[in-house]
Amino acid sequence: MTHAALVTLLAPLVGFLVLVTLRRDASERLVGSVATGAITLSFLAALVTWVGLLHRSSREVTVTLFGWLSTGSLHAPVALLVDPLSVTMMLFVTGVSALIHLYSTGYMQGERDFRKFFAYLNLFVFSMLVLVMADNLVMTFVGWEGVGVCSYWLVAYYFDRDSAASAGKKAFIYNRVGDLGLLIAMFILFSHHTGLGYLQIATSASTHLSGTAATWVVLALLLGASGKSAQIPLFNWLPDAMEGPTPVSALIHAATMVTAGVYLLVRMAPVLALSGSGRTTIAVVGALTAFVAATIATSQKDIKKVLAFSTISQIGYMVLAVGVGAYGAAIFLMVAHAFFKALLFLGSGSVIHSLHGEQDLRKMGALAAVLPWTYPTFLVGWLAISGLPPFAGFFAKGAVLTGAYAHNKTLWALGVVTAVLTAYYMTRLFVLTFRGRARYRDTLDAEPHESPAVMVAPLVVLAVAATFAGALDLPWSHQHTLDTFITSTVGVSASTIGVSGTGQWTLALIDVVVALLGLLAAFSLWRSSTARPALEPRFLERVWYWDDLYDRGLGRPLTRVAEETTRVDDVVVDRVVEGVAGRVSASAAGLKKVQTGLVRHYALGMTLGVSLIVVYLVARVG
Amino acid sequence: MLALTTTWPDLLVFITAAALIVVGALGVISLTNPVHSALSLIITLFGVALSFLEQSADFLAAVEIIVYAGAIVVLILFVIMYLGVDRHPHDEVEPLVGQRVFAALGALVTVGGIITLMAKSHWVTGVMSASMNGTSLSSGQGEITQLGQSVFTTYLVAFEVTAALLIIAVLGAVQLARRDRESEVEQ
Amino acid sequence: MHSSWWLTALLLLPLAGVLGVSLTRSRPERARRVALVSVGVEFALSVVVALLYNAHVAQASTWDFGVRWVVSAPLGLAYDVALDGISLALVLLSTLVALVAMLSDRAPRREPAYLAWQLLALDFTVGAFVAHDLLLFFIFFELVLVPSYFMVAQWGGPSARRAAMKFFLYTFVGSAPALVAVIYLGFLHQHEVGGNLSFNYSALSSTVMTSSQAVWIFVGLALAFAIKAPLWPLHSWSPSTYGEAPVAAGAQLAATLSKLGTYGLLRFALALTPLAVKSVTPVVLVLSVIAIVYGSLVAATSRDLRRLAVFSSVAQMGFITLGIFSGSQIGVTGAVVLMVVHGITTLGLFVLIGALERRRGSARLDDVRGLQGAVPVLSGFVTVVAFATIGVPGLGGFVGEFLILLGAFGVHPAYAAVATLGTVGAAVYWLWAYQRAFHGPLSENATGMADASPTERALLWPVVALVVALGVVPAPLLSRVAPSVQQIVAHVTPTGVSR
Amino acid sequence: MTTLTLPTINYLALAPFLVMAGMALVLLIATALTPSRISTRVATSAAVAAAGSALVITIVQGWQIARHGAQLTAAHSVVMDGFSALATASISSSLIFALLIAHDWEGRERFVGAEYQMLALLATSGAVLMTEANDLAVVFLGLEILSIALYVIIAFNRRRLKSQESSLKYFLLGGFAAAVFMYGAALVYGATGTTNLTSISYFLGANVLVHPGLLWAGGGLMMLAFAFKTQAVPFHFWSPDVYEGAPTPVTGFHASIVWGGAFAAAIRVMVSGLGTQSDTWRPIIWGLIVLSTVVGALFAITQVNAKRLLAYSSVTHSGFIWLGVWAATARGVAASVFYILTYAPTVLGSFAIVALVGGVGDSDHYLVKYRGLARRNPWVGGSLALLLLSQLGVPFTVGFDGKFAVLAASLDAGNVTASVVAMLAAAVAAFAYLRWVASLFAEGDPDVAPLVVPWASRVVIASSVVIVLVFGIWPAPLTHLAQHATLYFQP
Amino acid sequence: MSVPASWYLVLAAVLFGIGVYGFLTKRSVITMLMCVELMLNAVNLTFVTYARTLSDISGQTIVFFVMVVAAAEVTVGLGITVAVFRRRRTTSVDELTEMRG
Repeated sequence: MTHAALVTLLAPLVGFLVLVTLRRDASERLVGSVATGAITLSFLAALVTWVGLLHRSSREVTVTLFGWLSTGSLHAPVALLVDPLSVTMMLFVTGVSALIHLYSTGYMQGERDFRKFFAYLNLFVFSMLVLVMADNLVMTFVGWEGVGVCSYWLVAYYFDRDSAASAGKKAFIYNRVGDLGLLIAMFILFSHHTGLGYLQIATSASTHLSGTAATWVVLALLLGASGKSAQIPLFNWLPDAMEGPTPVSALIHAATMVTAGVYLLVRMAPVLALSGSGRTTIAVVGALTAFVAATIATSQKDIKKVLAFSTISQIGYMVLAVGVGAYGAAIFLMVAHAFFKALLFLGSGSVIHSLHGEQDLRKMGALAAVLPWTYPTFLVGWLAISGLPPFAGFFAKGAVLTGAYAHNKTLWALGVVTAVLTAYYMTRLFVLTFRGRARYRDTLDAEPHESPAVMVAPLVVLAVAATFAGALDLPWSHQHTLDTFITSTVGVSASTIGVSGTGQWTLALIDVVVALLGLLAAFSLWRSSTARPALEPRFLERVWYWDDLYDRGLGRPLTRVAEETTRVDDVVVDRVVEGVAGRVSASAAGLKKVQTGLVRHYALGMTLGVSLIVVYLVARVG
Repeated sequence: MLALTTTWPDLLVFITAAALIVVGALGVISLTNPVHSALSLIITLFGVALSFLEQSADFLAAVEIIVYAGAIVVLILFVIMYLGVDRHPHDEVEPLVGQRVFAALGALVTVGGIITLMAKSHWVTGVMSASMNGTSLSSGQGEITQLGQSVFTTYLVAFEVTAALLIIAVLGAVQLARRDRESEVEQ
Repeated sequence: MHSSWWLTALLLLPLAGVLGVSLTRSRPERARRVALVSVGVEFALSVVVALLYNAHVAQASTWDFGVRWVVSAPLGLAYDVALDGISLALVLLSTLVALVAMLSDRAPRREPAYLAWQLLALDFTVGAFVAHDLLLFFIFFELVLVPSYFMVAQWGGPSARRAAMKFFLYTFVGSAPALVAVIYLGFLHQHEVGGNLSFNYSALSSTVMTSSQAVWIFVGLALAFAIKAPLWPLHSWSPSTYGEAPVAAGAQLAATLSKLGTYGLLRFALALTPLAVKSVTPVVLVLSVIAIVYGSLVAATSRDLRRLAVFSSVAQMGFITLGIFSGSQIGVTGAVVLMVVHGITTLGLFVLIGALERRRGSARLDDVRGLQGAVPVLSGFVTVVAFATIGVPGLGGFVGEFLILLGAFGVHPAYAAVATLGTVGAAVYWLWAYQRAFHGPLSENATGMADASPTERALLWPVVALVVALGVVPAPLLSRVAPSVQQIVAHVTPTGVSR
Repeated sequence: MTTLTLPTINYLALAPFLVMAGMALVLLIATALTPSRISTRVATSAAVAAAGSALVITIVQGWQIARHGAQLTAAHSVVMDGFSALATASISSSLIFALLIAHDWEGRERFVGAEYQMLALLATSGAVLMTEANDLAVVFLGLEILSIALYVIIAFNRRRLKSQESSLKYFLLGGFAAAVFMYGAALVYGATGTTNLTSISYFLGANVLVHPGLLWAGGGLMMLAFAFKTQAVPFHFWSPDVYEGAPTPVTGFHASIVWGGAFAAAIRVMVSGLGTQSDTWRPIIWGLIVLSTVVGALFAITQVNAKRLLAYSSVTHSGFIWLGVWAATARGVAASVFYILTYAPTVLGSFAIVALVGGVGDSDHYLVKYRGLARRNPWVGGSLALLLLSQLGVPFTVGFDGKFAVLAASLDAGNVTASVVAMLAAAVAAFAYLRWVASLFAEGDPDVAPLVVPWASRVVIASSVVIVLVFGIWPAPLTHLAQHATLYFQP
Repeated sequence: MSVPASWYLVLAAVLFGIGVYGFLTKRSVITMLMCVELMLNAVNLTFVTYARTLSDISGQTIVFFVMVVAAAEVTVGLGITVAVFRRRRTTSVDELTEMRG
């Protein structure tokens, strides 16, 4: 089993190394096979690991590879922690990744730097696996940053487009700000002698951490999570990240990387348990993000932007779940979301592909007819995210909302409103894309066509997954398969949440009703129209002026500060030195006049010198 | 105090010597014609010789007249005449701003300070016995004998090395005053 | 305990190289071969020494290869060399930097002389690092100025002369009080124990002094070291010097010579004046934090890779001094690691600057776009250097920065927290700079530019490999450095912040 | 009838003086007896031989001193101790250098005859006398022999007006200083009853002067003469003008031979004679140190003339040597002696090159002439660079060791402020040297022909470079010697 | 008994002061030379006075040497003056300012 875990981790790395060392003119088929093969292998190994873990009595297996950062009292080895949580993550990360790799071999056909793309992609998967499989925070941080770097490269993949380059940079820097949180959290933990290994923290947190310290750690972690998982206040890099190729959006910016923050929070559940106020903050941030992002998603014109805000909103749900202690629900939604959001992104990729790169919803319409495979699979995704049974989204979202309801009614209400909005904007997207008039004919000369099989196949697989993933964690009779599985890690079970059976049925009904509400509203509003300014206020289109706020409040002032500092450096710091030097030479030049060449002046100088000596002596003698 | 220790003739000699010295010195620095200055210097030298005599340094008094007044000043006078600079009396306006004020200040402070220091020390703090092998200035012996003894014992080396000094003087005078045969080109 | 001849050989070899170069100076190509051979052998030798080095030579000490040989007793001059983990790391760095720098740079004229100066700079740097004697260290520390001056002044850019002069005078002024402090400390020791004047490191470190004496000695020494590092706000010589220096000289200056400053701060200024630590630490920490923020801010506006290197270094030096004065073993260890990593990345950066300048005549970033399209491999190298500076885990920079911040946070949480911001700063200025020149549509003046030549690749791949290796398996470095650091930390804070 | 008992004289003590003065006399007689002028080659050879013999004699002296200890001779007016022997050795070897430089110079200027050599020998004999003088009268005579001979050779080049002008300036100020010195000596005589330094120190050791004013006034006035000869500020004014005006070979005299004598006498008078009063005169020297180092450095950086620059540079260096005198300890004396010992060849080597660059006429010494020298004459340029770097105080040159030694001595005696000031001033002065060094390596005028370096200059330059480097890296022999250069009497 | 030594010492000091002042204010080289002679005479007077006070002949002997030195100095000094005068036709020191700074 440990070997399988190792293979899971290393297969992508080997894939990356092979791709890097491949000849520059290697065929796309070879490159694609290597990359996809590596990830597939990884997925299979993950399966083996999972099975192996199921057959173990101990649900926490540590695999230490070698000592890494060990000095003084710090011991951060390169070690893997295979437990239910990490196995769950491994499985869906490698699974979704494998599908997206396969899809990409079709999508990226003929692109420049094909090999580099897959190398980055493999490296990304490796980093993501490091993140989820690490046995300690420092190593998690390695993966954490690694996915950030890969994200930077992949977002800025079309580097000759300024917008892509800027987006990549923006993504990295926002993440970096979040990373501060993770770093600080590590520092606080370490300075309280909890150690940085997860198992260590789990055992020692309650004794070593005071409530205040725990709150600080939780807040710092939340900052880290909000950077990586695009939550308020650091969410606005994710829409820009859509500048990357669509498979990248699907993999990194929907399914895997952006959920790392949620994973981290769940991972740190033992610390979260120590801080009630910290968890409340998390819940509020999650609920707010879910709501805000959903409102924005209702007014976006770019198909990928809608999906991006949808992702933010869905992750908001996950964070909300973490905040209310429904860790199982969070992971459940994460997995389910990975399926249907990847499906939606890949579907949108297929749409964009068919329209030769067109992403504007207003220039689509009536694609249902020309995309026989994409259309039904997308339909599944749409229904899943809208929260209609029996699709996965219904169960997952239901679990989250149930948790929220038990914890805080206000947050639950916000979640329900968000659910309406979700159904609304997704339906709008769906309608504008596949229904109505074929508006693409106005701008596009060529005829749209369905994508090749390599792209379609993953869509089908994901559609199936999105349909049946709900079975992972069915609430009835308190089955909660997934939740039970990871309870050993998080220490909190869904069965302890305390909503009665009737209550759960009622809540589920409400979910269905609100989803239908949003769905029908969108249908009626958008079936015949492409522009409804009243429903797309500038305020929402401009993302609540969030970017402008940062730009005015932070970006520009900082730029000015930097420029001023530069000026200070040129003018003051250097001038001080030059000034001293100048003063020295000026005084030297002034002194030069003393040397008049007149011997009588010289003699006078000497005489005055003697006078001084004599005066000193007189003074001394008293 | 003064009346008790000093006889009138001595006082008279001192006053005369002091007058000669100061007047002569003031003449040197105030007269514009170098020739006059040189002559004034001779007055000072006579005053100094007189005070030497008064302080029982008879031989030195003689040397002072013969060597200083007789040789050195004559040499100076000779050069003044030779160069003819007496015909170009210097302008009495001091061209250097503040030179005189500061010169006076420097001289006054220095001399005043030295006098203060001397006075604080009761004018003399040494004792004769300090000299390891100095010859005492006893009244019975001739001063010249003692001087001779001192020169050839305590100051034997000093005396001998004056020879080097004199060689330099000769050599220097010859070297400096010699005219170059080749044309003098300023480089 | 190993024979001291290893170190003596390390010191003599470059000198032999200088001799060889001067004998063959009429045939520049041959002179170059001689120089390369000697610096190559020097590097190999330093690797051998590193392998031989035994971190626990005796129970009491981590010093190895030691010998003391008094040159002039009245002056207290002695040939006193020894290695511990910290100096070992820096000696290795110096020889590596010298080798790569020399390979990467060709002088357009009078190359033999240039090579000879490089060898001398290497020799003096190594001398300073192996000196186990305050005075000997100071001598080498000062001596390094001479080759640096000549390299910059004679082979540098258009206003190199002025820059070199400024550099020389700035550092020279700084070391004037340092010499006084050195001697003063020597006498404190002599008056205490009697015997001859001695500046032996071990002897001096047990000198008894009052805390005000300690502070004065510290200030005297630290000024010189801070200028060399350069620590904010004493960095103002570096923009012009790094801006004008030829590539090899710039690499040596920025990568290794600057480490003389931080090394001196750690080894001498800090370790010899434990009583001063309490009162000077806040000052140094404030300066370090300012340096980090300030360096990042100015670097963010730089339109030139050289200037970026300068202010990036200012910020990195801030991290290093933060680590040194963190009072924590982890922090100090991190500082030493970062010294090494900064040396390597700076070396890579200067090689890249050289590569760009060979192609474009300048390392400016604002008059060219989309270089990544034209020179993808070079761009890749730039990215690696950038990420190492940013502190991306898996690369060496992270190890250093992380240890520094981790160590410092335990003792001085506020300073460490602000310093952590610097890790964002590095991302900001590097990515900005990268985007400016390497992203975007390919500009006309960059089309047709040749990508990395085989030589350049051969020079840069080892740099990348080292940066990665230090990030992934830092243990060989840590295990050698940590015992030595522990000794210093234990000496400076006897009550022991052993974290 | 009184009998005259001549004092016993240890001729070994006086031998260096006698050899030099004697050779001067021989040359004088030879000049008088031979019909044609003596050739420069003969004159130089003879003078170098004399200087060389003096050097050898000092070795014998040192050997004697090591075996029998230091001794007084000639009625205690002359002392032979390690200090005098080493100082004399320094002066004698400096003379050899100076004579060799002058040899080439005389060739260029087409001077014939032995006048220069005679005067140089005589001047040097005065300096030698100062090193071993144990009586204020002998100090004074040594000083005057040195000075008066110098006046003449500074004015030696009759074709250069500057030469004579500077001689006249030096003469006037020198006469003034000599008079002040002698007045000081008179006051000391009145204060102690003797002019013999040993007697003075015995007297002061045996008697506590309740009213030391007279003694102090005497000491203070005498200090002027020492400060004057050693170019300490504010008594340095003559030096740049004289350095610029004097024939270049003579310029080299100042910071080597003159300093040898003047510092030796200063140390002997201040430490040996008036050592008990060190608390009083230390502040004066402190002032000299601070002023000399700072003012010298400030003036040096604005100079455009190589010789003037070196003049101000030596003003700064003088301040450093005074640091050792300030300490007034055995360490201080040794440090100052070491400094003089090493600075002399440095400065002589520099002037050898300056003389060469000055060329025929010896008049154009502007720094612009040095542009590209290291390119045209790599060895000469490199040597000059090294000598300048040594003066700057770069390690592994004697300049660093010297600075280090005096700083150590001064700090050992507790003089922190002046030490720091001096070091900072040295850093300022570094600019002057560095600018010069930079121009050496700059792109020069391609039309300028490389220098032709005659053998004598070659010897001087090579030896000075060797000394600077070898003793820079390995100062032990010299520090050892300096350590043994103890004064006969030191309180 | 003679007048107190202090009188002569003050007299000598005054003479010395006059010499100094003259040296600083006269422009003719020859007059300056004479001022130096005044100073030296003050020195001599002091020596002789102390010789009498201390009853020690040394003071007088030294005067002897001072005179020799004075003679040599004057000889050489006048030699230089003559040499300069030949070229510059002046004995004013104020005109000797070719070197400065």
